[in-house]
Amino acid sequence: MGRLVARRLTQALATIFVVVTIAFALGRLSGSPAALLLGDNASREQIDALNASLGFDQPLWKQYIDYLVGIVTRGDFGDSYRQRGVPSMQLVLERVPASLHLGAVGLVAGVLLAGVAAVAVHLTRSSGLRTALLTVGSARQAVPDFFFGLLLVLVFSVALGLLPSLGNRDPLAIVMPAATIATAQFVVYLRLLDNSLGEQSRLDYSRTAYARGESRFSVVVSELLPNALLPVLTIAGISLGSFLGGLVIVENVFAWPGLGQLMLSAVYARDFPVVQSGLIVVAALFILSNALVDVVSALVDPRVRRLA
Amino acid sequence: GGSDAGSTSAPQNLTIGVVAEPEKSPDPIIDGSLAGYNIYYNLFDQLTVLDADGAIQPSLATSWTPNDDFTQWTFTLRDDVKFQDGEPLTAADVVFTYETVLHTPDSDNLGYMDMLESVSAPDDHTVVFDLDSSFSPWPSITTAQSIVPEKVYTALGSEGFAAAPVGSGPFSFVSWNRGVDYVLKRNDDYWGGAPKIDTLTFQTVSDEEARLNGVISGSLDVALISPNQVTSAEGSGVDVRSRAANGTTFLGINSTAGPLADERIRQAVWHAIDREALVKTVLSGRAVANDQIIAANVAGYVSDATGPGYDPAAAKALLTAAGYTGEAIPLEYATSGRIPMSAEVAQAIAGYLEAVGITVTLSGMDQSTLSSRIYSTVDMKGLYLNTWAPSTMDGDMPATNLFAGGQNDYAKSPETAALVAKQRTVAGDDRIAVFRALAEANFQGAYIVPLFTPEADYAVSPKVTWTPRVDGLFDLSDAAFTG
Amino acid sequence: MSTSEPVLEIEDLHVRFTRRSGWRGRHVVDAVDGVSLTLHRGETLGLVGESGCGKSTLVRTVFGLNTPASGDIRILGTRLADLSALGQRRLRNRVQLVFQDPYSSLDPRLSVHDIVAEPLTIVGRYSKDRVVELLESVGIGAETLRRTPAQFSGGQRQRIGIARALALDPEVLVLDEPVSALDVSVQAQVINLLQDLQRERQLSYLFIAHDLSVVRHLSDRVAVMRQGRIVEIGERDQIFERPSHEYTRTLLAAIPIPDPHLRADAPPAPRPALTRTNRGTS
Amino acid sequence: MTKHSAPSAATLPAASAVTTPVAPAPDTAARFVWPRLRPTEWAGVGILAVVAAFILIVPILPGSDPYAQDLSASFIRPFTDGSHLLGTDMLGRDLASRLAVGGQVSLGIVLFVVAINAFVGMVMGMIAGYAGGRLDNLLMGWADVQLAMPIILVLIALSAALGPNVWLMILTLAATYWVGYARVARSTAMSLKGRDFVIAPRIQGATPQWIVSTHIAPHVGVQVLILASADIGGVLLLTSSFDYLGLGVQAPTPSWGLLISEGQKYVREAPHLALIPGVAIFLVVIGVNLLSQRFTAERELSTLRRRKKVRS
Amino acid sequence: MTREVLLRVDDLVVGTRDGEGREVRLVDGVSFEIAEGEVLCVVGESGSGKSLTMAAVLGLLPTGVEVLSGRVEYRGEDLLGASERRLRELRGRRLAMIFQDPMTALNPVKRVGAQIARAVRLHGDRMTRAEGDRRAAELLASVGVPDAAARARAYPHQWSGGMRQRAVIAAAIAHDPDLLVADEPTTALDVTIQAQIMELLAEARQRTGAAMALITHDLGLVAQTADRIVIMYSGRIVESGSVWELFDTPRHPYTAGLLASLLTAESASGRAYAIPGSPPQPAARPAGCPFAPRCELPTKSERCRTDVPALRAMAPGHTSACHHADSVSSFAQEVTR
Ligand SMILES: Nc1ncnc2c1ncn2[C@@H]1O[C@H](COP(=O)(O)OP(=O)(O)OP(=O)(O)O)[C@@H](O)[C@H]1O
Ligand SMILES: Nc1ncnc2c1ncn2[C@@H]1O[C@H](COP(=O)(O)OP(=O)(O)OP(=O)(O)O)[C@@H](O)[C@H]1O
Ligand SMILES: [Mg+2]
Ligand SMILES: [Mg+2]
Repeated sequence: MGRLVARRLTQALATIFVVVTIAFALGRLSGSPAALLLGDNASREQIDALNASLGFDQPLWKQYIDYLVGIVTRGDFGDSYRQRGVPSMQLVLERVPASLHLGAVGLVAGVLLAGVAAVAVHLTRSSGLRTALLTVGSARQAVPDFFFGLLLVLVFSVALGLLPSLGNRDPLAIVMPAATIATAQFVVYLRLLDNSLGEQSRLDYSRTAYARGESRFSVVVSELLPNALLPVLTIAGISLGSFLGGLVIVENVFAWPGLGQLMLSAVYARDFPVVQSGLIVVAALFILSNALVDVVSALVDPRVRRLA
Repeated sequence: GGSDAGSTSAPQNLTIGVVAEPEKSPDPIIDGSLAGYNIYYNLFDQLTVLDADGAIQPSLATSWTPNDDFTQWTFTLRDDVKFQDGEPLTAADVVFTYETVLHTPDSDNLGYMDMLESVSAPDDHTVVFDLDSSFSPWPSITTAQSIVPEKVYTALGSEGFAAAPVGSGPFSFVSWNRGVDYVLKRNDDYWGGAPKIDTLTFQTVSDEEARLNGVISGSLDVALISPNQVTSAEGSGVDVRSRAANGTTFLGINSTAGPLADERIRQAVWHAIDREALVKTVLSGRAVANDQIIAANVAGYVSDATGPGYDPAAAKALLTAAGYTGEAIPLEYATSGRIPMSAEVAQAIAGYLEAVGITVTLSGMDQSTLSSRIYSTVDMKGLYLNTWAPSTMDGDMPATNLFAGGQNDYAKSPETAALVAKQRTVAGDDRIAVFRALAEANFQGAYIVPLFTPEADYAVSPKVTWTPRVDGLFDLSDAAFTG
Repeated sequence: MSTSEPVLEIEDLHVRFTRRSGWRGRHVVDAVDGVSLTLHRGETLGLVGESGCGKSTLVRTVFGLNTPASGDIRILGTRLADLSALGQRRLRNRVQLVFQDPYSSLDPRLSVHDIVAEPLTIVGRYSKDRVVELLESVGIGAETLRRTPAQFSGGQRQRIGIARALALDPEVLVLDEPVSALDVSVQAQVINLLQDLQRERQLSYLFIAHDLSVVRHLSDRVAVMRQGRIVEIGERDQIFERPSHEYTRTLLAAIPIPDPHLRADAPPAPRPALTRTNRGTS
Repeated sequence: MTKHSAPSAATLPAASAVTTPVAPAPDTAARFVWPRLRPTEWAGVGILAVVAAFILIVPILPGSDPYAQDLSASFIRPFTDGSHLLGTDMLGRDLASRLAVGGQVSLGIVLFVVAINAFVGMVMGMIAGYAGGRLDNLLMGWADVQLAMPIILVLIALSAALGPNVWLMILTLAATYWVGYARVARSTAMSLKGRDFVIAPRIQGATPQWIVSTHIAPHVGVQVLILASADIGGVLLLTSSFDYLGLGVQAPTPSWGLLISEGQKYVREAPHLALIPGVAIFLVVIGVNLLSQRFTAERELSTLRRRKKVRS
Repeated sequence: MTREVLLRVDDLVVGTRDGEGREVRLVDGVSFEIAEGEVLCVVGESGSGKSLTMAAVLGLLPTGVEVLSGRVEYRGEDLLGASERRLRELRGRRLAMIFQDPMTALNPVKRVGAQIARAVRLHGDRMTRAEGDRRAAELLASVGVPDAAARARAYPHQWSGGMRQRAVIAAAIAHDPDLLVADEPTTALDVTIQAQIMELLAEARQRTGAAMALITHDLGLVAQTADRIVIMYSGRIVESGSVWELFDTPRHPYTAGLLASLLTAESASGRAYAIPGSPPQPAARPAGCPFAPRCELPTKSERCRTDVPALRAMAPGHTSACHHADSVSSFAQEVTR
């Protein structure tokens, strides 16, 4: 156990290290942002002065070392270029709750929906229902999120006036962005769960359960589902990174003040410390949630528990 | 939103959807972004102020006088102004504000004040600016700088002040939720009379569709929209209020390299574009074709100067004369940012240029990338789409930037530089004469091809009384909800 | 009986695996724990033992798929460890393997021809005639050369596997449970084929199984393995009729005898059961 | 699938057993035979065929020019003008031509990206899976990094640094997306590695190159092919979002994502501008989904299982 | 010998559809009876339809496979027409089933004891949780699991294959069923464990008086346990009868071949008989006798290729589906030499 935790930790640190390096490199690719930060009227001297104060006059390797040293010794990920004196990490962390809130609500809703649908398919054993659900789900998935979100707004905010179209101040504001995410994730998890359930139902223990007189409902829900969820959970963990990336678009459509919006504006404003910290946080979230997935798997599956 | 604030007793909460939050932390000493100015105009006062039509009016200063060669300006201050913490605003605060800007290298406002040598306060109500060169439009510069309380600012520092600012303006600070909103409330003690709005919220909504939908669905009360959205906004029962803006959108030209070094080819570009058609279709008529780099409502516009017109035949002739052989000319533009419909405008222009036989390589990029390329002076190889809008409503700044060695000045023509320098030393009709000469120099040299002055369009809840300002800033001291 | 020269000798072979398990640490499995065996030319040595006792591990080690912790393997009298990699490979080719599962031991994407031709191609001795000859020697007709394994039944696949093993003219065949995946009615076909081949080619077999009746049918000598060790080794009849080790006796007692008349509740037989006449004393 | 008629028993030599063709073994890595299509899968084929016909035929029709602008003929509604069947956009360009060329561009990019990634991923994954050890650790480590860094954020940062262009998008995708294929290839290679039919040539002296190319590549290829075909829809959506954000294809070259993002500005007055390319994306994605639905989840699940097994 | 009929299967046809939607009969007209307390062994090659037949009886056919016709009666009650509710009541209480692979027969995420307790409480009218657990431990102890109460708290993966099969049996006999269907219960186990499990089953039957349908390929097991035998080939019953009759005087060449191909020491000198060829796929069943292509009966005739032989009574309780059943004895004698 100790060994495993240590190994996972090293792995996580290595991943973070590479992410930090890539993030740093991405920031330096375009050279100094000083002129941009100062705007249309800046003079050469002003630009040079700013360059010096940002450390851009140092050789690249030194900037990199300083950056790493700052992180390791002081937990200092660099101040924002734009928000004076504000640590970039603070800016990023301020936005994490909003993104997590939206992401979690959307993902959980999508998975729940898929779970109910998959269970329904297996309870009724209806291939017609399966085809119908998969087709509807695929159809939704085939509409790009940015377009689907816009359609939701046009219908529910503009035409019907039922839901707020933007922001996160109104508690109802989460409905549409979360629905955009949930419906997009629905078919992904429906497909997985349906297959996973199908696979489990071919294993002998499900026949054993039927043979002892269990109802179809209790076989599907209490015998097969916990087993079927395990691989789905792991896949959910793996795809979390790209999922977080996809949030950028939804946040943009609904003006949801999350990490994605921040990253987008930070990149456009060349606020590289914020971009770097954002990438690091996303990577950390990814690693963390995968660890969480492992813990949950271990809780559900005694075999994993033993291996872990 | 606050559209529920119909009756007199209900609180009047007004929410404005803004494109972005201040680019830097919202400290008027260092931040000069448009988004920042929107806040500062409501939270602070300036020495002078622009009225809705762009004319300079007294504010903290009741009067001002230059010396003969415009190198020294003396401002007299009101004596009844209090900061929102109850402390009086004195000349010392003004001096402190300007000096702090002068000593803050990353201040955006520093760029406006190149010529400022020193500030002093002979007494509590007088401020004297000493400039290192003649500068006749100085009072326009003072419209841009918000005055901060010396004591508070020194106590808190820039970051602290941005987090809890104290001003003297019609609204006072309530909260700032980074990336989400910036909330102000009415300053009942405002020397100019308390505003009617109780709470004023600037909510950041970067997507223009989302802004319009926000106003339609009632989440927002006021928001900037783009020309293509006007018809649908009008059709959805919200008011559209428009105002010609203070800027000009133009094609910048690197006239030092490639085919564009040839004046005839630059002139051909000018001739090739049908500005009127462009404005009518691509911008849905929500702009005015302009041959000058200065907008009609900005000081320095010459009302009767017109440049070469749309003439594709002439353009082709010029190209033939110049021996243009179809060498590709890049046209760069920002896909999003300062210019509404920039992608469509760029494509339309490319279409016009191709029509007369110029080969164009279009490339879109984000605004920062485009700006960096313009600033660098080496990356920009051909044409680019850009705009210049002086918040001070004076033509000096665009003229300097485009014709006197600024970032957009590739030609570095001594003739234009001399004209720009000259206008600073004169005022009134004399100054307009200099600007006419400058415009004509550009008609001939085609260093910059001006296109049009856009219109700023706002979707506004019909219940809100508010009129847009010519400089695109939100001044809400008079805004109110009506039943 | 086994006085002829040894073709495969295994001496005090140890194979260990470290496995991560439990909450902490790893533990070492002695999968093969000091096994010594000698296989002589022309004989069949049966190797029996319960699942997981290390039979397959032993085989894999002979073929260089596992690295032994200690011990020696000699093929045709030469110690493998004394040879270069190439020499080892050449020598190992004298010993070939037939797998248990006829469904997974043939590449489903290759034709039968390609499967049997592969070892020949590898050593550069390919000829189509040889392929045909090999297949015919196991009873697969030349007209099926282009078919893929999916188009053959289990028994036929096992024959193809045997043809492949014979391609390099080995002296020794190691058969790791070659019939246990086959249906009863087909098992006998393969067993008969193996017997024929042994006779024709003077092959030596190391025959692994847990079906004791097959081992009894085929083997000259039998080794009983348990938990990585050989607990008893001897002539077939001695092992089956006079087992000396307790474990061997347990094994033998567990085999159900296919004769209902040996049951306690058997009625007096009107005539002897077919299977019993065959079985003689039991 | 070719059918083999079973030769009658009489024609066989006595020693040979009766060769009854038996059904393919329940073997996921079995020889790839085109599966019999279900009705939904036929629907997928039909949809894709219609789209393909449209984007291939329209651009070669006389008078079709996706770039010819005519500001006086902007915003023509679909089906109201004989020379602009699908109407025109804000610059008076023919939408049908733009849609078709946009389809060529979008689908071209998608196929290119998928093909490159599938190939690179397959090679890397096979090598890592078969060789194991350090190489494998490196690959899986890189996969973790890539999974932890959303492509879209990387691409945004890259285009900020280098200026957006199609090649940047394609290269970014090419540098990152292959990991998915590598995973599949790796796990397949790993599971094949232990299979008897791979061990057989190994003990007969085959080199690793021989084994990988003869026994592993064909199996992995099939898996990768299935995955790749299922991926087409996803990559199309992804690149469309990139185009939409201005990070991919650049105007005036049309692409479906770009057409939507341009059209979205007029979603109320001229909804067809965004809807029609939206429908095009929709059709392709759903066509591909209908066609590949059967395999995707199965594949994913089984890959995962192998991964777990190997890790434990 | 005149025990009550417990289960009667009459002309059962189980089928599915192939890729082109054609009907494929996987079990083709199977009829047999099981008397109270009797052991019936179902023997046949892989794919001959043994499992599907018994699954159909309990209403546990996999998706896509269905009963096309026929009748199944449990103590005179029609099972095929029974409500799902009634079937659930019978399953586990009156009819119990044990499957081949003990490794997958238990739910991996639930404790072994809990799974048995579940079986107990499912039909144990309002039994409390504690009672269920106690009964589960008793049952485990009764199938020879040492330290049952403690072991019950373990998960299946912590149990060996043989132990798991014991647990499955414990759950199956929880309610003293009338019929135990055991589908190759020992195929996946070592011989030594197999012997223990078979003994355990015998004990359990003795205790509960249950009849058993044992599916197997292993003729050794059959010889030791069966009262009666049903031989299946390609979805049909080719021969059935008492264990003695079938082993002594097989009346079908397939049965004779199976017996002859049993390997013994003595045949090492000579050769074992091998049935040539391999069984047909259900979709490609030959027109006449399904065994005809492999049959080596000297009297084999043209009829074998064209007419499907019906089951005929050869002796009381002994039936065979061979056109030439009479000549099988001599053939049997010959091939076993
Ligand atoms: N690669 C490996 N890593 C760890 N342990 C292994 C490995 N291969 C085999 N073992 C262990 O070594 C022991 C012997 O396994 P082996 O496969 O040789 O048994 P076997 O006698 O062939 O069994 P069976 O009859 O089931 O084939 C087992 O406990 C097995 O779990
Ligand atoms: N779910 C299913 N769908 C379609 N065909 C099936 C299904 N299950 C079994 N079959 C087919 O039905 C036939 C009989 O299968 P069954 O499982 O009853 O055979 P069996 O006699 O039990 O074989 P084994 O000894 O291998 O268990 C086989 O040909 C098999 O391929
Ligand atoms: Mg083995
Ligand atoms: Mg079966």
